[in-house]
Amino acid sequence: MSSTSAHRLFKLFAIVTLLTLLMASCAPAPTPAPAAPAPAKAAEPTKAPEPTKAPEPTKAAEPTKAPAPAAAPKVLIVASGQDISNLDPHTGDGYSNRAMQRNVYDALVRYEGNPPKVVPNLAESWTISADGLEYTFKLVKDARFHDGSPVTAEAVRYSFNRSLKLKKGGNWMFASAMDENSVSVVDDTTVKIRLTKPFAPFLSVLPWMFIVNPKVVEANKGQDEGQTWLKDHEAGSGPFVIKRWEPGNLYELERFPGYWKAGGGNLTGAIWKITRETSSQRLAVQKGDAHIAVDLTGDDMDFLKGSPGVVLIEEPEFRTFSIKMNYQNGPFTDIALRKAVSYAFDYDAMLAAEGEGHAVLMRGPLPPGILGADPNLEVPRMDLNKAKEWLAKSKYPNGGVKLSYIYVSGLEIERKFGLILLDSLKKLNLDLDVKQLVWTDMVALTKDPKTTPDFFPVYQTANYADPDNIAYAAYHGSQNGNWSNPTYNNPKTNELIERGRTTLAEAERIKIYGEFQRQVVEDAPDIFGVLENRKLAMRDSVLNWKFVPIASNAIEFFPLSLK
Amino acid sequence: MVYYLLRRVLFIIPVLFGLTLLTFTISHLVPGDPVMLVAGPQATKEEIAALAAEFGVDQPLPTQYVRYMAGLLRGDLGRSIMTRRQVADDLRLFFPATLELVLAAVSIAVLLGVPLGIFSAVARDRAPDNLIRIFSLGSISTPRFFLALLLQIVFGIILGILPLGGRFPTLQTPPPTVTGFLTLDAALARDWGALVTALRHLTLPAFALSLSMLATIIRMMRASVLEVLQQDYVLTARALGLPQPLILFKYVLKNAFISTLTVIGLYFGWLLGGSVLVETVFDWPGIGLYATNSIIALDFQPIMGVTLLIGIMFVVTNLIVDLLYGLFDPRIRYT
Amino acid sequence: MMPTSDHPLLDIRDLYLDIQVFEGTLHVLNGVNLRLARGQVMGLVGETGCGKTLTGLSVSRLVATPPGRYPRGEIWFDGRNVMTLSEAEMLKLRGRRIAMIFQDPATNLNPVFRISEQMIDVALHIAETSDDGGFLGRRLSARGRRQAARRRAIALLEHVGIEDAAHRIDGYPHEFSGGMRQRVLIAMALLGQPQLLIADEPTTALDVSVQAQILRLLYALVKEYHLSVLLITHNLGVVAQVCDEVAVMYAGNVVECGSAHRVFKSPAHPYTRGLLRSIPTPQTRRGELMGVPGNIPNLIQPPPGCRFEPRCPHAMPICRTAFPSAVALQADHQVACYLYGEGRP
Amino acid sequence: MTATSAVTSMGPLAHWRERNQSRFENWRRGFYRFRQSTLSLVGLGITLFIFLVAVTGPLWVPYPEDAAGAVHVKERFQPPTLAHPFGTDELGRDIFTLVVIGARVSLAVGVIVLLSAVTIGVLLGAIAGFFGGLVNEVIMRLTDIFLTVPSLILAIAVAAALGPSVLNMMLAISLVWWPGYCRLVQAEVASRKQDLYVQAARAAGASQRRIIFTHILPNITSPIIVKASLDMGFAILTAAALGFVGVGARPPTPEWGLMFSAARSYVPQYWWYPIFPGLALFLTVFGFNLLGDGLRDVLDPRAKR
Amino acid sequence: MSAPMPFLLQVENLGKYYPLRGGFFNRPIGVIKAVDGVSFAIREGSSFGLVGESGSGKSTIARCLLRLEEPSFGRIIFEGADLLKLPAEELRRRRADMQIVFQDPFASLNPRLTVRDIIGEPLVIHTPLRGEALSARVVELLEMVGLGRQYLYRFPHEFSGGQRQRIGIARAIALNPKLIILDEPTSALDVSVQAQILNLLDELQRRLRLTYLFISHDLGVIRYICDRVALIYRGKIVEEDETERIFTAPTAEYTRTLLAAMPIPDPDYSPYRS
Repeated sequence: MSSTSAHRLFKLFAIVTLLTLLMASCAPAPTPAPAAPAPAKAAEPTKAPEPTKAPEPTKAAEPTKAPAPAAAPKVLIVASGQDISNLDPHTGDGYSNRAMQRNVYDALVRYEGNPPKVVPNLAESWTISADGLEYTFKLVKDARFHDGSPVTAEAVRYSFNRSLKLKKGGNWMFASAMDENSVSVVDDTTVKIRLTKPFAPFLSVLPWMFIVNPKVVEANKGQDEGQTWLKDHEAGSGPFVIKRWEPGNLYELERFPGYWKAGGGNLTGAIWKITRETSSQRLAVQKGDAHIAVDLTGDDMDFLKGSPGVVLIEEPEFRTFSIKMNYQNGPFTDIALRKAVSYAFDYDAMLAAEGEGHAVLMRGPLPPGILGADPNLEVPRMDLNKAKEWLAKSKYPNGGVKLSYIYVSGLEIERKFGLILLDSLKKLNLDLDVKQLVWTDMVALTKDPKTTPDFFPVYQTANYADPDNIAYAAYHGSQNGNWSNPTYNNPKTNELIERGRTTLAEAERIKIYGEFQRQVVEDAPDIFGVLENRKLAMRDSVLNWKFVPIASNAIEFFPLSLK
Repeated sequence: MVYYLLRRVLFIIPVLFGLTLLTFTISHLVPGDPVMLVAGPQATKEEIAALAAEFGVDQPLPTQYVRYMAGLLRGDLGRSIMTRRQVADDLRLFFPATLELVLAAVSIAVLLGVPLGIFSAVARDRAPDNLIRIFSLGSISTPRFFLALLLQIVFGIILGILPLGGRFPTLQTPPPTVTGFLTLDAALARDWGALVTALRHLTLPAFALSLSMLATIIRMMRASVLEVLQQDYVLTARALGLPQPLILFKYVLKNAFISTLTVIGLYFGWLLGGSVLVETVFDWPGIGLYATNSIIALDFQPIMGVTLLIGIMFVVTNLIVDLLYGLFDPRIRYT
Repeated sequence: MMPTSDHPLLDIRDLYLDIQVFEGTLHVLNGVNLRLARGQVMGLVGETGCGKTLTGLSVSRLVATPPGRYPRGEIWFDGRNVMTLSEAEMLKLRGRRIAMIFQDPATNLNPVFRISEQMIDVALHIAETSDDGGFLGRRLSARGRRQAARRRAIALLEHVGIEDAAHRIDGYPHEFSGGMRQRVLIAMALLGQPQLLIADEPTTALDVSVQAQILRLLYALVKEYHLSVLLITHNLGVVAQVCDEVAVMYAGNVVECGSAHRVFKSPAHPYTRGLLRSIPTPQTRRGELMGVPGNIPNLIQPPPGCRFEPRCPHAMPICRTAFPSAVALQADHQVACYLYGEGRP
Repeated sequence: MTATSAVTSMGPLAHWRERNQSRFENWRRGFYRFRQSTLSLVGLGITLFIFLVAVTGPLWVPYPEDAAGAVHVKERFQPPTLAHPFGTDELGRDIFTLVVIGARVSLAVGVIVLLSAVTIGVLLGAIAGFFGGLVNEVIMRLTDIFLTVPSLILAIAVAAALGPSVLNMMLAISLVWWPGYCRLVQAEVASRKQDLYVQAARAAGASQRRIIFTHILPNITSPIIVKASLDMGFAILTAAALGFVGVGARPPTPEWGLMFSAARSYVPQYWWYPIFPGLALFLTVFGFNLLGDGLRDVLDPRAKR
Repeated sequence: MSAPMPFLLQVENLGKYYPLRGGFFNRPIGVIKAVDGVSFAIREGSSFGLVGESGSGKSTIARCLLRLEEPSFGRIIFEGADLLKLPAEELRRRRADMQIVFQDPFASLNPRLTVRDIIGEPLVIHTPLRGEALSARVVELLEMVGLGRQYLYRFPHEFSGGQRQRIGIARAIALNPKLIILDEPTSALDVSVQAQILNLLDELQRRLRLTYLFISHDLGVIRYICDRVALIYRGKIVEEDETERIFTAPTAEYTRTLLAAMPIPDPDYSPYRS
């Protein structure tokens, strides 16, 4: 070697380069290398015999053995694309928030079964007065909040009044039938609710009314009734408490050891893992990185078919999709044009776009299977002759109009429907401007019929298993200016809806809703779309899971077990 | 030197001020109304008004800006309308992830790019040089999201040797947070298993992010080495009998690296902003993902926060690069 | 040190060099012949592009090949043909036996390293490639070797006239003036106690007053160390003042060489004469300056025969046939021109 | 005057040829140098090919209606066959058709973004560099601010704010693209201003206009052309990134980034869906980069290989 | 000897100071006196030499004369008018009478312009000549500097250094100026070419009755071409006199040093060989 310093420099360079290459090509190589016990599965905890590591369940013994020992904690991972923005049960909405709320809080009653039934929870029993206005709930005696204080009638009253005061979240479901005096404490374990007017589906909305611990809320009340604090803290009595809270990434719950209710599964905790792409969720379940994926598309389900260790759950659920037409402004004030479009739309393509067997076509405004839904309703199906007939009767017999369709940014399926609509309208010589917009902006547009687009695609989820949910939100004129029903307003329909929600007798209601459906189809305010199945994929290690067709992606962890 | 530093810092202020003005203007060009999102579908007019007041968006724009700047001086970046959290808190939470990713990418690019660039220059116009040229031009031409997806498919799905995304396995408890860098934290905690795990998660995203920078550094380094090799002092060194390796790896390297330093500084800033696509594909919980989500929701406080943060990082990095010049190049005097 | 001293130290024989450029092949050296005796200072003069620098670089084998190519020629240095030596063997010659300094002292020192660093590296390398360890002797520790090298560098700097060298050696090149930098470069070149110093336009970038100082220093060192020097320059005045011998190059050929006195007093080649008459001297009156008409030839397609022929006032038909071989006018004066010797018509 | 008669006695064509002979010679040499590099020629080939495809595509694509938004849901996700060389997408559209027509969008975005960025950048940069002083300070600080902002995020934000559409996307990208040119031109103009031939023109009494347009700008076109040809690829990539994030082109515009973003959900099963738009994007950008790299070798003497 | 010619150019107490900036606010903390109160005068038809080493301020004087730099103080009287007080339009007109040839023939010609455009530029600016007439005048100028019409449409890079300097000279004489400032016009050239250029300058001076301000560091060249010489050192003139007087009987120490350092191509005059 000519020069030692040059040589040294060269060597240093060689080493650095090599190291980099190693790092880049990475440390993985889970394959042999018996000396280095690289983790074979991502979900497997690290080893290394470190006595200090407390939460580490695996015990080092033989580092070569991969799978977790029997005593391992049972933590369920749910992959979801929707972040958890608000844990406050009285303001936080949306399925992801609800999922967390459901597991750290309890409500008076729960949903169970398919079709869903309201069953006791904090309330062990209840009575309803004959006029349907007064509900008396008997609470379980030993229910305790996480700080050990009992769940009392006062806590129930406090919770209802907090919700009524804040007027946020799920409050709209019962607010029209209650005021601040509605709830009264009879004794520690008895609470009475007196409605201001009859409200048939009252019991069905109660599973979403969670009871908070007044002591804790008062202690953290701040300036805003504790809204800020409760956003990422809890004051519940539910089976789980918060362990990790990493916004945008993951939310971990762990089992509350002193839960008042006996039984349940063997879960020691659960993680709500934000996985934005549905394809990533699919892969996570496939690879075992997650136990349950909740936002899958029909294609994802098809891809997963036959994957070892994966169980696919696909069930119809009360979630309608329809494309609303602007009833009050623009070309669609013309019923003939609405009809023409209804007949021109390629329903089969829409169904096909969902993938084979992942959805059914809607028959009118109500989801099939819900109380009063008429399976024999005559609804438009693609029929170009009829479409052209209607078009000829309209103000635009030769088409030539440019219509607008606005869908939610990033919502793939709505984009597809838009493109199908565009293709269908071409046959009537109608043009379509397909535009995506953030949901916020879409909502803003619906405030005024003048800004509401000609076509407005909307999903309507049933929060409670009652036709009133859909009918009132989506077709009652009072909702005009809201995204759920921006423009449709027919006094006759309104009257039917109001009658439906205040009538208590079931048979009578079925009749009312039958008439309601016929009226809506007659008015043709929507292209009635599809009822998508709920699509969940699950590892076969998840046990005791039962499908309930209400918010089935907001999973209750308590009954579940992991193999 | 101190004067220089102080003056440079003073010069930064108008730039940052302009930056806030720019981002503020653009975020308020947004036609939509973010308050609607928070208020929820069933909100009444009064509720919306109350919320608007809460966030201050009912004020005229100049007032909003003054308020924002006043908050900024107190370290208050405002609140995200969507998550209702303090933007500063969010940034604290997400920024380390991005910084770790970017630093890893920059390290890969520098540690691989510098030797490859030298090699390319030495092998000028011969087969290895042409191969490296094709590689680097190809790398610059590959869309990041395409590359990220390819890497995911090959290493994550087909070979299955690297994780598909995320920073750390969901089930495992990450090492205690000290620096916010999982790799460093793991090393500090002497949790070698966690370190390996964190590195495994870091590999694909960092590589996907680094490739275009790697390519640029190779090209820069090649050009500078070729240029330096033309310099008289290299001829003198050779004429006085110094061997080629010593000349190349000591004398030429330092000179050539100085011109590459600018690129490293610039890229550092660009990668912070450019991590958006990689973070999206790899579900990397950093500010890029945070920014995209905020932009999609037209939630402007976080957008401003992220932009400002990256802007500051960019300015600071370039300041550091300038100072590093002084370290490498004694001709530069800071007065 | 084997060969007898009656061999010239440097003997360039019929050296040809082609350089491939974008436009074609430049025939830059066209059979250069040059002999430099021990202890002599030879001035290699010529104008831009005549190949004098490339001749100097060729001696140290510093012309990159490619794009360069030596179709023919030998360069004998101290009894060995350097054209046949390997790069490893050349490394032992460069710096130690043949040292070079170049034109612009501002660009010939690496601006980002301390003078000490650059000098110590050269010194260490030279010593390490010596069979006996050079001035380092058998010193083993790296630290000790560096310190010895440093001491040597400081001593040389002082010798070339840099005051306070022990401190200034840790300065950077930009902290030195042009003349001082050239002194540093000279000190660096002397680190290996070379036999041959090739100085390529060492004073061209300097002001005349500084040039005089550097020339004085060079001259003193040459005599002190008994160096042979090949001084490459375009400045005939410099050559006249410091050189024992002179070789005049034109377009890749040495057209005239000999003792400085003879060449300046009785230039034989038309080009040399033209050159000397181009320089205004105190005796030159307005309008008497002659110059050499025309331009230097295109080296891709050089004139056949004598390359000066197109500009030559005495051009003859024979000049277009082949390059004339050198004719000795005196023992110490040769010229390559058809006006002299047997080729004379 | 012999010279005058020589000039006037020449025919106009010969005169024109004489005047431009040296210019042609320069071009010929430039092209010769360019031709020396195989990679540059490949780049030119790819670029010409993409332009050709973009221009003629509508004439020969097998399913032109698909690019306009026709759907054939029953034929969704057909793997590549003769009928559908690149397969079909989630709505049964022919991916080959969409990719071919997509070239038009990408090229249009690239060209228009560069044109506007170069126009703004050269204008501001020349003003700043030439006049110096306060004007320079104001313009360059503004440029600094724009350079400080993370360009991709800014482009995404602007595009999101304006609402997705190809036009808005171009606007958004142009807005973040000009500062690079402004800085380049400013530096070049400021240094050209010191050049001796500009001094000579000043000494001759040339007006500022004349100095800028005759002496400075023609001498900085090379770096601008080089930067523009290298930037073309990046502008296309940025447009695709915007499409990918969902703030760029809007359906049914067949834009590659948008297609890729939709396709991402269907890997690895329907691999052909993302691969072809991705490859098209890569090929186009690669072509421009090879071309730009070759042009730099020819036009930028400092980067001589 | 006829009666002395009148002064064409008088420079009186010319100074150019550059601020030296420093400190926190980069405020001027001193001045660099590049030119510090220089006075000299040039007679019509004569050659005046300005000699100095690098950094002595000689080029700054040239730039000040042409108003490429604003002098800090002093008067420049050209044909009786103080250039520093002239209105812009008048100055522009006067410029036609005062031209410059730069040192570096490679940088002083716009590489994008043809010879016709380069030499024709002063004509376009100051005269109504256009088209064929312009070409004819340019050809005429080319021939005056020893080039031919075949070069009319060539670009600078196609020429050798000497040829480029000829083009530069052609540009300078295009407007028939009275004064030409020659800023080291030959120092970038080889001696054989330098001689050609010096001869050309000599010839043009006689033919066009030009006045030269010849700036150089080369004493030999100055001695050859100049009638009067001023030596400038650190912004100040240290000695000024008839050329022969300076070279034969220098008074200033600096002049003597400079003369002693001047290498003469004669082996008999070596200061080094003992």
